Amino acid sequence: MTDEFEPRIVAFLCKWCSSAGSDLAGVSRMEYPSNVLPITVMCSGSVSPLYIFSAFNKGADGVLVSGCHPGDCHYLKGNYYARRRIALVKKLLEFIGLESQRFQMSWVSAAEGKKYTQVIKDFVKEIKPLGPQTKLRRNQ
Amino acid sequence: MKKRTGVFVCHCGINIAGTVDVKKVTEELSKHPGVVHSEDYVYMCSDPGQNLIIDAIKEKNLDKVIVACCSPTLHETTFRNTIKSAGLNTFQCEIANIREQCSWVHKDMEKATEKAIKISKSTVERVLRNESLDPISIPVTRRALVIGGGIAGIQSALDLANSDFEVVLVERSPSIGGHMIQLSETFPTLDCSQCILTPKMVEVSKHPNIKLMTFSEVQDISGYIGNFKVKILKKPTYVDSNKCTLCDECTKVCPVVVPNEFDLGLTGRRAIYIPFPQAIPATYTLDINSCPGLLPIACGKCADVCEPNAIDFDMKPEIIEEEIGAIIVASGYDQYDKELMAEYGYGKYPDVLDGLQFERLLSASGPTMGKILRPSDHKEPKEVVFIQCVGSRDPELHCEYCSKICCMYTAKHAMLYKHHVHDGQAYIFYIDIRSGGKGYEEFVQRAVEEDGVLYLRGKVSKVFEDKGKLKVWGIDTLIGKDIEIDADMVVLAMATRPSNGAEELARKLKIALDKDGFLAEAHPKLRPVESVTSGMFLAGAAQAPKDIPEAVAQASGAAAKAISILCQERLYHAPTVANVNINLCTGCGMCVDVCPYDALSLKNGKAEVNEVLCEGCGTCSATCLRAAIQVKNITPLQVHEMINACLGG
Amino acid sequence: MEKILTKKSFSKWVKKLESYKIYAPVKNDDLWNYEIIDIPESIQLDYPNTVLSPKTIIFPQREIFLEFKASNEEGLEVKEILPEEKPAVIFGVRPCDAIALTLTDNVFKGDFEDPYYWKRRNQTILIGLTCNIPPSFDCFCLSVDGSPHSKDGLDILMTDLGDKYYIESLTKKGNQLINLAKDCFEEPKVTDKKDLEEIHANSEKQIKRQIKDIKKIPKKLKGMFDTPFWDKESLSCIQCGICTYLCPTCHCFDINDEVASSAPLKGKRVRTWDNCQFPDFTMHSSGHNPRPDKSSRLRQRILHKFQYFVELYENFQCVGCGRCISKCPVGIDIIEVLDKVRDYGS
Amino acid sequence: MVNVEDIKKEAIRILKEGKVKYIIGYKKSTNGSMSVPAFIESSEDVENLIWDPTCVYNLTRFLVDEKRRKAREKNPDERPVGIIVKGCDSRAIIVLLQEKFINRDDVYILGISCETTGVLDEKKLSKKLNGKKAEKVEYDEKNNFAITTADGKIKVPADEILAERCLECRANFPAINDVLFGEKVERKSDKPFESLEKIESLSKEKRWSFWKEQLDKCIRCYACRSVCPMCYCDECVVDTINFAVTADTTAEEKAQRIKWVEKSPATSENFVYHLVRAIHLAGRCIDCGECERVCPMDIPLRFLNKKMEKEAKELFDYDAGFDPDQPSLVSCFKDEDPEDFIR
Repeated sequence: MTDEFEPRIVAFLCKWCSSAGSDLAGVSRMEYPSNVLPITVMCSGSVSPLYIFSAFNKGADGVLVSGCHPGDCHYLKGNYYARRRIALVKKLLEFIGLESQRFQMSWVSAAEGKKYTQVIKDFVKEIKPLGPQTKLRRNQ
Repeated sequence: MKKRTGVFVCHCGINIAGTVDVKKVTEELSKHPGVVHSEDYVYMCSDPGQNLIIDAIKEKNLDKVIVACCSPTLHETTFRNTIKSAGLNTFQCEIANIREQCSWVHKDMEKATEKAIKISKSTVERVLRNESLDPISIPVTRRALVIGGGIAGIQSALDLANSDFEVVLVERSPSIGGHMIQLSETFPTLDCSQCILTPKMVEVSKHPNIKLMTFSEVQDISGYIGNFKVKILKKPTYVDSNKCTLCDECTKVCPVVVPNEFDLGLTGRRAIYIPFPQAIPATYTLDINSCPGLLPIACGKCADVCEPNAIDFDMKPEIIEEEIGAIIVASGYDQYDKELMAEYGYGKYPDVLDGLQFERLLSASGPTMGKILRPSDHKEPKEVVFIQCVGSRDPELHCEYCSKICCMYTAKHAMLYKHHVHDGQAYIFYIDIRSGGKGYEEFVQRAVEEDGVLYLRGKVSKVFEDKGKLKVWGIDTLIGKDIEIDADMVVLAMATRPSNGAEELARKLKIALDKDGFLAEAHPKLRPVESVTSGMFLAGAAQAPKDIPEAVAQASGAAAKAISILCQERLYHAPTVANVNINLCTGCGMCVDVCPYDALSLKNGKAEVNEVLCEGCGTCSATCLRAAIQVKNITPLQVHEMINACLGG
Repeated sequence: MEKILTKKSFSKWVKKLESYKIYAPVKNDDLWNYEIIDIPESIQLDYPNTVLSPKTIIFPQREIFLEFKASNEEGLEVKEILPEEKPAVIFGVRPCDAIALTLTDNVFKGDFEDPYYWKRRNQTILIGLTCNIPPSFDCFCLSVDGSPHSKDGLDILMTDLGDKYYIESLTKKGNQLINLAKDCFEEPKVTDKKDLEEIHANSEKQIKRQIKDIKKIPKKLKGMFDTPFWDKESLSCIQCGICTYLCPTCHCFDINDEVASSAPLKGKRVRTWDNCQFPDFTMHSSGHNPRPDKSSRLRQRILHKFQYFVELYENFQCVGCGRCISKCPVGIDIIEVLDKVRDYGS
Repeated sequence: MVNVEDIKKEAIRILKEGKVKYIIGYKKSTNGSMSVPAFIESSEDVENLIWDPTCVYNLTRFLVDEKRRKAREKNPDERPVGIIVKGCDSRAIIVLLQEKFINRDDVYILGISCETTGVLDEKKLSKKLNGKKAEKVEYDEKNNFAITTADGKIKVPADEILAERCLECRANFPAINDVLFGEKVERKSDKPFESLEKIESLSKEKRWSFWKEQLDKCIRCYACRSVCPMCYCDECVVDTINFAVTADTTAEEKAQRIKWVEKSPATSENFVYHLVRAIHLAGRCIDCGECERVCPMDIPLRFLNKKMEKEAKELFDYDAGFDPDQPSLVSCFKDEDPEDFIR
């Protein structure tokens, strides 16, 4: 192991687009950092703010929520509700002084393996300089 | 009761084992609470691999299983059936995706292994809390609805009907036939479009299993796969088709003339009309929008001359309700709006035509009886310029996509033009020529070699009138020279776009559209004829631009898919649906608001789930402030524990 | 021992106590609370009451009992965590809060001696400050056997005589502290003594609020368990935890295992304050809740303080600091409630 | 200026006519100037009713109690409860209606218009009187408050001791009521989110240290939750055990209780608690300011909710508590909702 800080990112991926997109990245053997721990949910609309707070609370250095592009939602409109909810959560976290880079949302379709790879690369690149997330982390 | 989970780690040859230390994963997982068995094997999905699982379940009497292997989209079903054969409920198996989401995307063995362990642990945490569930069984109404009476709809309807299922075929215009019936001859064989289509149309009208509803529109759809309830609006034609003898007396007396849709305005028609001679059903329709008026009857001449009293001004719109098991959507296409193509003078100059208008000119039954004459002065055009990709492949200004059929029909147009006007010259401006398809490339070559069609690679910048000629400014990118042609006629291969009203229809059906407004298929490769809503299928150009053979093929595919539903006694629906804790529910109704499937409702102050409608998306559970609703087997508790496991907790 | 300490030399004295953890009231925004002091000069003793009593120092809201983790051999590795070994001095303790600690002592000793509580209790020296003027409008210490200059539970009582403090050392611990800095102190003159008595006498007159015939209340309460009285009194209660968390005598706690990781198992066992006004306080896992509503919870609070505790330890479990009155979000006034209790049915 | 006698008249009428089972209003406290909630059951008690600048409480919170009580009763009195509400409080009723927690005919609303003034901030008041005790605070003409202390009566410009929320008020008269006291006068508040700016303008790290210092004070007495009319969940995320347990709840189900937040008052846990509260109140908080008022540790909780209120307004043009028929903020969306933050 290098002593370089390796952020731990929890990624909530919707089953139909983003998770499929990450599968495509795999099938196409696109390499990206291993810092992301994917949790596949049915729809980005099912990601409760509690999941996000809890992930930070349990020590995540970053949290990603990724869903289908507007209009592409397998469930027609789940991602629109997600978009609203996540916007509020993001504003709130920034308001209490959490680095905005630590919480991000992306649209990744089943065909966008490349984009998924890019999103992860950027995410890791952006939060490495921030160091570990200790603000909301439960100190055990 | 203590949980007994078995963990099975797949090498997938070196696909996984190449970058993930499978042995370490196996060993680490064996220490995880709730895990009583952990082993690895080179190919878990192989028969011996599956047998390992079955044996372990029996020997260690496991009640839960995770398989760490490839994406669940591939082998989840395989392994769920495996444990089923060993007597476990299928939902007691979960897949940890350590290939697509791990071994294939990482190089560093140590890190990849660490990640694979976390993914597997979190999957264990999930399966530990999985309920055993049985599929929800629902009855099937063994009738199909086909929306759209074009070639695709006709094909689907006939396939279904001939397999002995009742079909309701809904067409919004007065006759079936769609765009194909407007065409002259079809590439690459140049057989007459009407000659090959009309037999099918007649078969539809005569078929005992087909209930044909023309001049009708789907108004509302409720229910779910196997059990749709469809409201169809039957617009009044004011003509009783049973009485009408097609004597055509009415049109002679009708004082109104309006552009004829069938000829795309190249000819006129009366307010009372039959779209075209071979129309099915063979009857007249009174177009209320152009008729002087019925309330009060302003004219009534048609009725006066109608011998059989077929005309009934009191005809009212009807709402007809049908019970349906499966739906095929074949709503077809329309041409790109000419208003958006001002630079080519379409709509401004009478001799700038679109593809379909030119088809009519070519058609023996067309306005000119198959002669190529300029609409403006009925002279024979000697120089005709065909422009491809009008509105297509133009992400900046128009449609990003390729309309696919234009290359071929333009070649056909040019060829047929030459067959009519031997001393004429046809020019074709193109970007690329896409002639993939059986006999297509040969067809294009024929146009060039035998009929001397002049292909110019490049785009036309402007078309304008100049001394009675249509000046066409373009550029030939091959020789890099500007080109100016004085044409007698210009034919635009307009982009193909979803038919008017497709969006509204999609909303009614609750099926998704793609970014271009075509109906979205469930999977671009593996489920090309299914919509995202189960029980609804796609056929023809409604899903993407298609030529006739493709449309017919997809139509038959959709029919087959529909049959696979209709032929069953009962259907089974995934039981991973939302579930309400009525002790916590306060009946605020937020879940009802967000449910995309109207699966939720309030029953005496508490939310209630219609398990058959619910697709388990979980948006309700994220919305609920009281944590009173959650989706089975992906509950907040499970996610909470997965987060924990992912973060080494 | 009795001494005089000029205000100038006060900080000199405190400097001499570097071997101790020093606590004193500190003002943040408009809020006074006890905090650890690094700069002796920063200590101010002209403060109204602190929001939280010194209870929080002796009996912190969160206390780690032990750490556990799965060991290589089967079973758990358990490590007890005791409060750190460091004597402490708390300045500016209000006499009522000191009495409160003597009451709480009763609870943590007896058949079982709570090591965590006593470790802190024994290594902490309480230096009181006479309330020349009441720190709160709602003080009623006189009604509950207290006084603004009570010495109970204190090691030293300081009384502000204007430019100097009158120091009354009441225990060995107290004497030790003074002996650490003999030269800071002077012998009291007769006049000082006179001033002291005056101020003490005067301080009692300043207490405006009181409960008459409080002695009658315990007996009266015995008969009131099943009366509609509590429903009425609790109508405006919102069931928050302010009254009990701020109360210097309330001492209920909960013990939880805070699991950091389930595989390998690792975590802490912690004690946190708990609160009889919370619905989950008496909730059984069966779903049955013996105190199902706020009226039964308000009743519990009153009965515990003015009946049960009296029966057990011959003392009210209330020192009249008035915190629960001043800070109640809906103005529930324990004095008013007790007055009504006293006059109930007569 | 609203005359309390008018309120009393109406109160007596509806009690005498048996229109309501009781009236929730304000009466004088026994320990000073501030008012306390009053539950008036008979026309005789009506004389206790008061209306003055100390009537800060949002009484709608007690409608939650009332609903629970009613649920427990065998054959409950179905008559409505009379309740005195200010403009802000009325918005709470609208949200409760929107969430179908109460029905319109469960309440008889005696609305009071604050007109151009409002209610006071107790902390500002005691600062103003530096420690002196107010015996009485009254509305005076020209938006002054008349304050009576031991040494006489003084006049203070209302704005100096008005509650923050009143200075930023967007609903100075009840949008919904059965009878209205006072005038429906315009109360211009061009900067409804002004107080937020002093935190928003801070740097990220400053914001963090501000909130850390504030939330570290939290002793988890849950007064903020308990006083909030919108915090009516049977089980709160911070509760460690199930409340909604019935005879047929299995041990399995009880074990399902998720410990999102530890009981320990640690930075991380306090943050999660208050973040969850803020997000759950997004689009529901109507800025009655009660959470902040009751906090014994003076945590400026209102800012958290105010921030959400601001974002709801600016991102989604959503206002809570004005229309009982609109869907909740997070149970609807617009196609044009902003997504510039999404990759």
